[in-house]
Parts: sequence; structure tokens; C-alpha cells
Amino acid sequence: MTLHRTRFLSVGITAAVLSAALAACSSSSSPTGGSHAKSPVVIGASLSLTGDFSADGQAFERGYELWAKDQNAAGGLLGHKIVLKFLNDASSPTQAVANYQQLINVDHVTFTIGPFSSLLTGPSAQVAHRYGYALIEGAGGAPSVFATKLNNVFDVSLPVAASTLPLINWIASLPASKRPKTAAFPTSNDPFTQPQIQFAMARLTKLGVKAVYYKVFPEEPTQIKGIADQVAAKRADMVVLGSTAVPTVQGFTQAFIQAGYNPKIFLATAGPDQGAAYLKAVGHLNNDGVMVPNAWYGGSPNPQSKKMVAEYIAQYGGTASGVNADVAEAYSVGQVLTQAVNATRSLSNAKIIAYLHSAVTLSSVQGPVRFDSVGENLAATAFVFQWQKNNFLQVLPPGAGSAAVEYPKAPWGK
Amino acid sequence: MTMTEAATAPSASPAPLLRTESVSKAFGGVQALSGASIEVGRGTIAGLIGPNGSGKTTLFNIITGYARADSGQVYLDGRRITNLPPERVFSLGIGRTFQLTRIFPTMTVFENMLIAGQHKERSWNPLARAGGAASRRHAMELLDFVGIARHAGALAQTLSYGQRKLLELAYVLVADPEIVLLDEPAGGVNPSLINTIAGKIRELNAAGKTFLIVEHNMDFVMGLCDRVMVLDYGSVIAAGPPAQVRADPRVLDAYLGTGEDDDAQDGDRGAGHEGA
Amino acid sequence: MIASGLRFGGVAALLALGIVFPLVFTNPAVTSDAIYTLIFVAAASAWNTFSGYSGYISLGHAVFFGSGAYLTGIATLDWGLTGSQVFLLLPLAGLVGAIIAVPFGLIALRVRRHTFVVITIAIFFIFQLMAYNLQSLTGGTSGLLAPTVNFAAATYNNPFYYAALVIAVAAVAVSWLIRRSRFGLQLRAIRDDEDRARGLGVRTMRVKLGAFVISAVPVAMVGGLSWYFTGLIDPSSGFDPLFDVAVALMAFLGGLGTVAGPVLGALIIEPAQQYFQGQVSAGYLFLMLYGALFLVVILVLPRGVIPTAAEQIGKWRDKRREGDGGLAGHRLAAAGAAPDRAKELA
Amino acid sequence: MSQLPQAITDGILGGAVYALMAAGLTLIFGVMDIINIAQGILVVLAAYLSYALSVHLHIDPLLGLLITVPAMFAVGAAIEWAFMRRLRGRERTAMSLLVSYAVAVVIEGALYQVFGANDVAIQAPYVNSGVHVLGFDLPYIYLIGAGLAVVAFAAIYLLLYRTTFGRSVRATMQDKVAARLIGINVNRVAAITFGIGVGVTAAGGMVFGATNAFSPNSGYDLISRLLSIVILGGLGSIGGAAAAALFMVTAEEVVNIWQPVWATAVYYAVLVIVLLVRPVGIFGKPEARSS
Repeated sequence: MTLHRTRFLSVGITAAVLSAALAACSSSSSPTGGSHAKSPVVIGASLSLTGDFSADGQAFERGYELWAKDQNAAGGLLGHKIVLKFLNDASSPTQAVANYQQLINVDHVTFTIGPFSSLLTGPSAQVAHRYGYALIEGAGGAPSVFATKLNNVFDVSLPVAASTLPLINWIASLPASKRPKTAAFPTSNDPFTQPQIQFAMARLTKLGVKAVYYKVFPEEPTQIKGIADQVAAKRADMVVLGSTAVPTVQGFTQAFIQAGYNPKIFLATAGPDQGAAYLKAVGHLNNDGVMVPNAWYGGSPNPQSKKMVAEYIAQYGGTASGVNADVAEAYSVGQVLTQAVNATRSLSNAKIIAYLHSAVTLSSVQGPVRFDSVGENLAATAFVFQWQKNNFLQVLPPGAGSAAVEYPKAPWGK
Repeated sequence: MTMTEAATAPSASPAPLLRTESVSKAFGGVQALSGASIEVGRGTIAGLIGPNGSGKTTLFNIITGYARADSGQVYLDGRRITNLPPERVFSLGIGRTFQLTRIFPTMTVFENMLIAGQHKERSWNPLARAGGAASRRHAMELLDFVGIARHAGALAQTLSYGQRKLLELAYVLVADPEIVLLDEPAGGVNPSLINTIAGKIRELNAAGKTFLIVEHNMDFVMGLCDRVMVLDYGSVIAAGPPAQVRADPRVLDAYLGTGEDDDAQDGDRGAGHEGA
Repeated sequence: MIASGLRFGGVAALLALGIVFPLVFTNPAVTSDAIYTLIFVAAASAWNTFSGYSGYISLGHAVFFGSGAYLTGIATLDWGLTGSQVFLLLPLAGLVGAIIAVPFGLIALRVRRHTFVVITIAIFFIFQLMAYNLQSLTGGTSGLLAPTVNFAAATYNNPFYYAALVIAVAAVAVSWLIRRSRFGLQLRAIRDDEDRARGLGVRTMRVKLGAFVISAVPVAMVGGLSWYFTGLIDPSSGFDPLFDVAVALMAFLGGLGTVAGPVLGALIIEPAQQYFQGQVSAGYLFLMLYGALFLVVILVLPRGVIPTAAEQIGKWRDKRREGDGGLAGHRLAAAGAAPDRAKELA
Repeated sequence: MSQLPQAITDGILGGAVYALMAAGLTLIFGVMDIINIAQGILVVLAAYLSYALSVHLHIDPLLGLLITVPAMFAVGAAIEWAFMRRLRGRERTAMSLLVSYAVAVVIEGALYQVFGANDVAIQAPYVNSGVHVLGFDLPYIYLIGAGLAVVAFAAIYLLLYRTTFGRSVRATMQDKVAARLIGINVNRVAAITFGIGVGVTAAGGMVFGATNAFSPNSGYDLISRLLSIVILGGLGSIGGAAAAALFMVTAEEVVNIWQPVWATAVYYAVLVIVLLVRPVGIFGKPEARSS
């Protein structure tokens, strides 16, 4: 019966074609690493261009590209032109792992730089570690990333748990009569935000601010209005919202406005730092007075940052306040890599790993960078920013270059 | 226990093989059956007739476990089987066909046969191949008996309507049930096939098989059955030999006077899509 | 006899190809793709042994994938297992998948069709929510990171590859055994007409539940393997609603209810997905092309590659035979060997 | 317990929005027997249409429905004509799942391409303001959503049960062959029904987009909840879907008072429990067909 033979023949042929295709994939990539004197340096990253992290992934892509453009204009890395190689991971750790395998073993990149979010950074770091690659990254700061104690992970951004400290210190500096009396602490069940909110609640309670609401909600809540209305009903003087992205902040903002509730202080841990994306979602009338902690902002007086922002606006349009902080995180990754390559005069991952562990202090658009043994940036400074009339300003800690805190925050819709 | 009860139960005539006792069933506000009691003697061919909507198929469904009776009892060989699930009723020895045939369209004719035989195979290994050599031979014999053996390898959905009726009859027989319930075996098939089917039923009955037949084709029923029961508005209004029932004025009132001609035509035209 | 010999030869050749594959294609990126492909071969085959044979479309098999992954993760971290020891947990993961499948099946299999599809989704989301909220057990949103494994980098993937191969081969073998068994016959009868099958003595609930439990086992095992290979399980990738869609797509593309169909579907879709999804340069056009391609394939081959191909070949052969020897020969052949042939078509 | 009235109010308001989004799905899923996974992304597509009209052409989102509803109707009819019509036979229901998923992927890709990945929200004067009644804040946008839901459900009900076209729809869905025999143009009925089911999502999308920030990725979260609502209500039951939406979201809001992280479980837990007791849903009739 020829039927069986044909049936299995078809399977066999397909398998053969597939393996041939796979083989072609693996052989088509001629070595691009720096064997020739002035051949390009290929730097690879997996980015989330679709899926849950797609907004951040896009911003990261822009940050990396801005850096490569700037650095190539300045002569590349040790005279080698920088070529970036991105693969999309669709926000999936599985795909991210596959992508770094591909970047290292097929594309033979010289360096790997990080994806967006700790979720993808953790497993990606293990792949990079397996092949002796450093993974310099700007958005993988969760404790789980550092808990594995890999020596090749370097997070250039701010460790987050104490990010609200500038605000807490400022409240402590107010005369007792002017301090907020009550505070509400809704937070998403995210590994970042929950510790931040608990930290803020503990410190503020010590200052005599009464916590009238603390509840954890899912990372992507479906009925934000209901949760926000429960918060609004408490009429607390201040709200510290543990958010991870724009939609949550937008949902709370809208519900607060609808409920006619305007806290004196409204801080969200993430979302308001996303520039134009945040403004588009909440509208141009509803951002005044909203705070967010971060390490960087578009109006930063840091000269490197000013240059980057100018280039960003030239390329993508908008205003300084509209630049997503993710862009700076990605750009900083490139800057740290540049400094390590220049200092070691080498494209060797091993030398760069050793160098970055040597407690040197490097600079970035986000400020100084110095790594501890597990790759956390100890030198990063926390700022608190506030939207004031569609401008994103640094208000805390008070000092040179800081604007005055708008307190109490202006009414909505102004 | 029920068996001993049955054995000691006094009976005027030889104990019937299948018996229903005051079975009632309502769907919403409609009383489909109200106290229907029928008897089918072992080794006989019984007919169940009645106008459309008189409850014939509902009674079939209740006997075979496809519907639950609101009240009343069903006995097989003296054993109470009321409201048992279909698979239990089948394994106790009642096979049935459906008015609109229900075969397994994407399986082959032969596999249809194996399905009906599977419950008898008590293998500890669920991954054992279906059908031992004996049951495969038996299945093939039955297909041969109804005359569709040459289609054994075809998908059942490729059979003609009449062939499907024959297949359904054949696979019900695979399990060698005590009694076979046929729901309109002659409905929608051409006259020569009707004769074939009637012939097969007679042949099986001669070999000892008991039948209960719902049918609108009066010639078919009257020519085949030993005993005919008439349902009207959910209860049995008459029962007896065909000639006696045919002459019963109540039956004429309820059914024959009004419906016979139509039904005969139906049979001829082969439409046969009315519900019972 | 020749046919079965050829079939045996074909299977043996495929198996041999599977065994030598990582020795020939040593690039870790290739073997990594191959591992995920084998994971989906196992999952699609297992899904098909329930959904394909019984006609009940489950969109809840990710429950088993995620549960297997979490079980393996939690046990590995709690017991401090390392290296190859973790592979020994995979049968345990399969067992847990089977245990979860019992109450899951008892609830879901009471309903049919659309309602069944949606109730499997509902139960799936309850599991995903538990993974999010039972933080002390599952690590909540951040999930569970696998320990660093110190296999040599060059051959790092090989143990994972062979583990995936063993599970995939076992899943396909079970699928084949069921397809030709009494059990498989009962399942396909349920798919065609469940009530009629009951009327012929098939204990449908028992049969459906049995298939559901059996199909959960390989899925849970590859879930555990996937955790260990990827290095992370988190609620959204462990209990991924698109997992079931992908698996169903593979089974449909190859041929629902056939043994080779899901294998072929996985061999085509997973490498394609791995390759194309990564392409940033194609931008979002890729997403549109990917969807459009599926639409075309589904509409051109509504019953899948294998049944359609078999049908075409069957037609062609019939035509040729009619040319040769006329109808008589055809009928003779049909009466004798036809049950087997038609089974291939089904 | 003082939060309870607020939670119930929020539940009813949010439930109305869900009812509006589910209205089209009851037609497509409940009546036509098609599992349309793309319904979630179609809501998002409709939201983007309203958003684009309001941002680029300064057309008020409510007024914009005059454009978006016919546009979405056309999209729906086109999907039915191009794909759903071609599904036949036993696996039609299951195949519809895959086809609609592929359609969803195509639409998602197009939305990414055109609008990018960032979240946006529809702004309008009535989005943030509302009336204050008996101590409850009733935002206008939710009242509009509730009003549109009533209109949509009433229209679908009247269409199905009070018009000749509705009889054709029901006849077609029960038995295609018989419908054809009595002279119904089955293909046209199916295309129009699917078109209406998708056209109604234009209203749902507008209200969804005004009450939530959304991105091309938002469709996936919606579809499973909408399917649960239609099943809980009982397949094919128009009123059942509306009641289920109100009940589900209200229950979710009440759980939100104590345990927001478990609130979404309400949907699925309620569904599982109800189906254990009543496999045809709350308002469903037992399935006529047994196969």
C-alpha cells in the first residue's frame, strides 16, 4: 500500500526540509565578531516589540539606537562601527531565551545587552552567562535577578525599593501642621511596586501619617474604577499608588476625577514617567501635580542627558517632558558598555566583566554608575518628579535645578 | 433481588420480555405520555402505532434511557430498568435504532460495527485493539446478512439513506440484544428496500429475536407484527392482533381514519420526516 | 505486509533522525529551537489524543503545562536539586498533571461544545490567578527562576533535547496505541455522536475522562522540562492562554484526530514561529502576515495536511485502478483491506 | 460595609459597559454558533476608530458612532464573507476558533503598525464629569454606556424576535438546509448577522476606550470574560447575557472591597459553579440538538 509510504514520506521530506532550513540558518551567518581590524561590532538584544511590554520595548529600541548612532558618530567602539541586532521576544521569557541563544550562537554578536523587565532579564542572564557574555541591562532590577548571584549581570538603573525616600524626607521636613494626615496605599502585585509601597507606608506611618487603605490588586486589574473608588471614598490626604504602567494610573486618575476626589499628594511608582505616552492616556488637563519617583527625566541638567534629549526630539519630535525614561535606561546601558570597552581597550567580555566589578564609578545620562558584586548600581540617585502644567519637573530632593513642589496638588482639569 | 421477585410474580400469560407500567412524561406543559403500559412477549414482533405526537418515540427514549420518566416503571425480563442510563440499558439487552438514523459518519462501516460490539470485550487493557478475530468475523457476517458487506471499508457518511438504515440495524445486532426497538425502519426508504428490511426482520425473528417496531407504514406493520399496540395522547387505547386492532373503532377514530392515506403516501414518496 | 514494513521503516528513520539530530546540528541555537519544537510535538500529540479523538476542544491544557512547570520548579528549589537530578522530577510532574486532570475533567466534561470550550478557559484562568496570588508557593508575578546549571556550554542543550525527545516519542506512541485501540474507537464514536455511543454501551464519561487524564500527562511533563530549560516560570508564560491556541492550530494544520497530523503541525509551526517572531525588521507586518498565512492554510486545507493529502492520494489511486482493472478490482480490495485504508482517511 | 453601596454602583455601571461589549457576542457566539476570539480585538479596533476620529478629525466619540457603527458592520460582514462562510461540517465551531484567532492576529498587527504600542484613551467632555445622585457619583460616560447597552439589547431582541429577518436568522441557525428550502438567502443572513454582531462592538469599543487606557494588546484580556458572560447567561439568550454581565461585574466589585487580587476569579468561579448546577447557563434552554 503506497499510501503509508507516501504519508510518511511527506513527513520525512518536511523534516528534511526543516532541518535543511535550520542548517541554512546556522551556516548563513558568517562570523561578524571582531576578527578583522575594522569589521563592525555587532551588539544584540532581545526586545519586546509586541505583547505586554511592547510600549517599553519600543522605547528601549529607540534608546539603544540613539546610543549606537551617537557612538558611531564618535568613531564607534575602538574604531569598529557598531551594528545593533534586535530580535523580538513578544514579551515572552521563552522567546527571550531562544533569542539570546540565537544572538550568541548564530549571529555571533560581540556583546549582549538587556531586554525589558526583570522577568525576561533573569533567564536571559543565564544564557549569556553560559557563553561567557556580560549582560549589561537597564530594566532588570528585581531581587530575583540578583538572587542567582551571576557575575555577568549589570543593571545600570536605580535599585527601586527606597525610591520614594526623597518624598518621605520632604514630608518629614514640613511642619507637623502642614503634613498630610492620612494616606492610601493601593498597589499592584508586582515584585517592584509592592516593596516600594510597603517601604513608603512604614516610613510615613512613623511620621504620623495614618494609613487608611492598603490593598494589593492584580497587575492588570479589570475594574480599576471599582478599586479607585474604594480609595477615593477614604478621602485620604495623599495617595501612593503602586502602579507598573500607564493604564493603571489612567484608571485611577479618571476614577478620582469622576468621584470629585483630589488628594493633596498623588504619587504613582510608574506610568507618569512615560512622557508623551502618559499624557496621551490621561489627557493634557489631568496631569498637574502627579508625582513619580525615578532616576532620570527629560529636563535633567546632566549635559550628556541634554544632548541625548535634543537628539531624541530631533529624530522623533515632541518635547523634553515627552521622552520616556526607558529611553534613558537603554541609552545608559550603551554608555556603560562604551566606557568599559574604552577602559579595557578590548572587546573581550571577560575583561569587561572584571572591569565592571572593579568598583569604578562610570557616568551615564541617568547619573553615576557603580556596581556591587551582584551587579546592582549603588551610585544611582533617586529623584521624585512632578508634572506641573504639562511639564515634567524634578522637584525632590530639593536643591540646585529642582523646581518647587506643587503642594497641595492643583485641582483636576486645570 | 428483582430477578427473584419476577420469578415468583404471578402471571396469567407467559411473562413478557419488555413491559412498561403507567409511564408518564411531560415536556413543559405538554403531556407526551400519560400512563402508557405496553407489553412485548418474548420471541414476538410487536408494533407500536399512533398518530403524530402520540408519544411513540418518547416511550422509546424512556425505555432506552435517553429520557427520564416522570412516573411509571420499565421492566426487562421482569427486572426493573426504569431510568437507567443508555449504556446500562444497552448492556442489559435492549438495542434500538433511530427514526433518523444515527450512525458514526466519520468512522468506517466496519468500525461502526466494532463500536456496538465493544462493550462485551472485557479486556483489562484499554489499549488493546478493538475487536478480536471472533467479533470481527461476527461483524462481517452481520454486514453480509444485511447486504452491505462490500462497503465495510467506506466511511459511513458515504452510505445512502437506505444503507444507513441497514447499517444501524446490523450494528444493533452485533451485541446480540434480547430485544430490538426499531423506530420507523421503513421510513424514507424505497419499496424494494422495505421488503428487504421486512424480510431480514422475519428471518431474525424466526431465529428467536424479539422486536418492537414503531412505524407509520401500515402495510409494513400489519404484515409483520404479531401484536399491535396503539398509542393516542400518551396512553395505549388498543392492543391485540393486527386484524383486531384494525377493526377497532377507537383506533379508527384516533388514527387510521384520518392518517392512513397520508402515511401511505409518505411511505411511497420516501419523505418520512414527521416527528412522533 | 509491505505497507507495514515501509511504515515501520519510515518511523524508524524518523526516530533515527531525531536521535542523531543534535550530533549533526550542534549549534545551540538550532538545538534550542529543536527542543521547543519537540515540546510542542509532545503537547500537540497529547492534546490531540483527547481533543482530536473525542471532538471536545480543550483550551485548558495550559493548566497542565503550568502545573507541571510549577511542580518541577517548586520541588527543585525546595529539595535543592541540581543538574540531571531535575529530570527525574518529570514523571512526577506528569503524575500531578494526571491528578489535576481528574477533578478538572469531572467538572468540565459534564458540558459539551461551546460551553466546554469556555469552561476549560475559565478553569485555566482560575489556575493562572492562583499562580499570581499564592505568592509564597509560586513566587507571584516574578515567578520561579531555575538554578544555574553547570553543563558544558557546547553540549548544554543535549540533555534537554533527549528528555524532550523521549517525552515526544512516548506521547506519539500513546497516541498511536489509542488510535488503533478499542478505547480510541470509543473516543471517536463520542466525537461522531456521543448520545448514540452511550446507547451502544460506551461509558462515555469514563472514556472521556480517561483520555483527558492521559493527555494531561505529557503536557505536564514538557511543562516541567520547559521550566528547567527556559530557566523561568511565571504566571503569564506558565499559564499562557495562547499555548492551547498554538497546540490546537498545530493539530488542525496537520490533521485533527490523526496520529501524524499534530506531529507534522508542530514541526512546521514551532520553528516558523521561533524564527519569524524574532524578526524585528519585519515590524508588525510580520504579525499580519503570520495571521494571514494561517487564514489561507486553514481555508485551503480545512481538514489539515494529512487527511487532505491522503484523500488526494486515495482519489488518484482509485482513478488509476479504475483505469487498470475496473470496478471489480476496486470492490474486492475494498472488502478485504478497506477498513485499514479508510481509517487512514478518517 | 459602607463601601458596599459604592461597589454595587460601580458594578452596575461597569456591568453595563460589559453588557454593551457582550451584546454583539451573544449574536455571533450564542446564535450563530461561532466562537469569535476576535471579538476582543474588534472592541479595541472600534475604540481606536473612535480615538482616531476624535484626535485627528475632532469628531466627538458619541457622534462618531454614526461612522464607526457602519464601519464595524462592514468589517464584520467582510470577515463572515471572507472566512466564516467557508467553514463547514463537523469541526465548524472549533475551526471558527482558529480562524477568528488568526483574524485577531492580523488586526492586532495592523493596529500596532498604525497606532504604535503605547496606551491611549479616548478623551471627551463627558468622560470625567457626571451627576451626583443620593451620594453616588454617576459619570456620564457610564450612563451613556448603560443607555447604549439598553438600545443594543433591545434592538437585537426586536430584530431576532419581531422581524422577518429575525425569523430568517433563527431558521438559518437551526437548520441551514431547511432554511434554504424555504427560500432564505442563508449567506446573506449570516453576513448581516455577523455584521450586526461586530457593528454593535463599535458602541462597546467607544465606551471601553473612554473608560480604560488601551493598546493593541488589550483585546486578549477582554475575550475570555466576554465569553464567560455569554455562557453564564445561557447561549442564545439575549437578556441572559445582559443579566450575567451586570451580575459578574457587580460580584467582582464587591470582592474588590476585600481582596482585589481575587476579584477576577469571580468570573470564572461563578461560571464553573453555575455550570455544575445548571449546564445550560442561567437563562439557557436545554440544547435541542443532542449531538
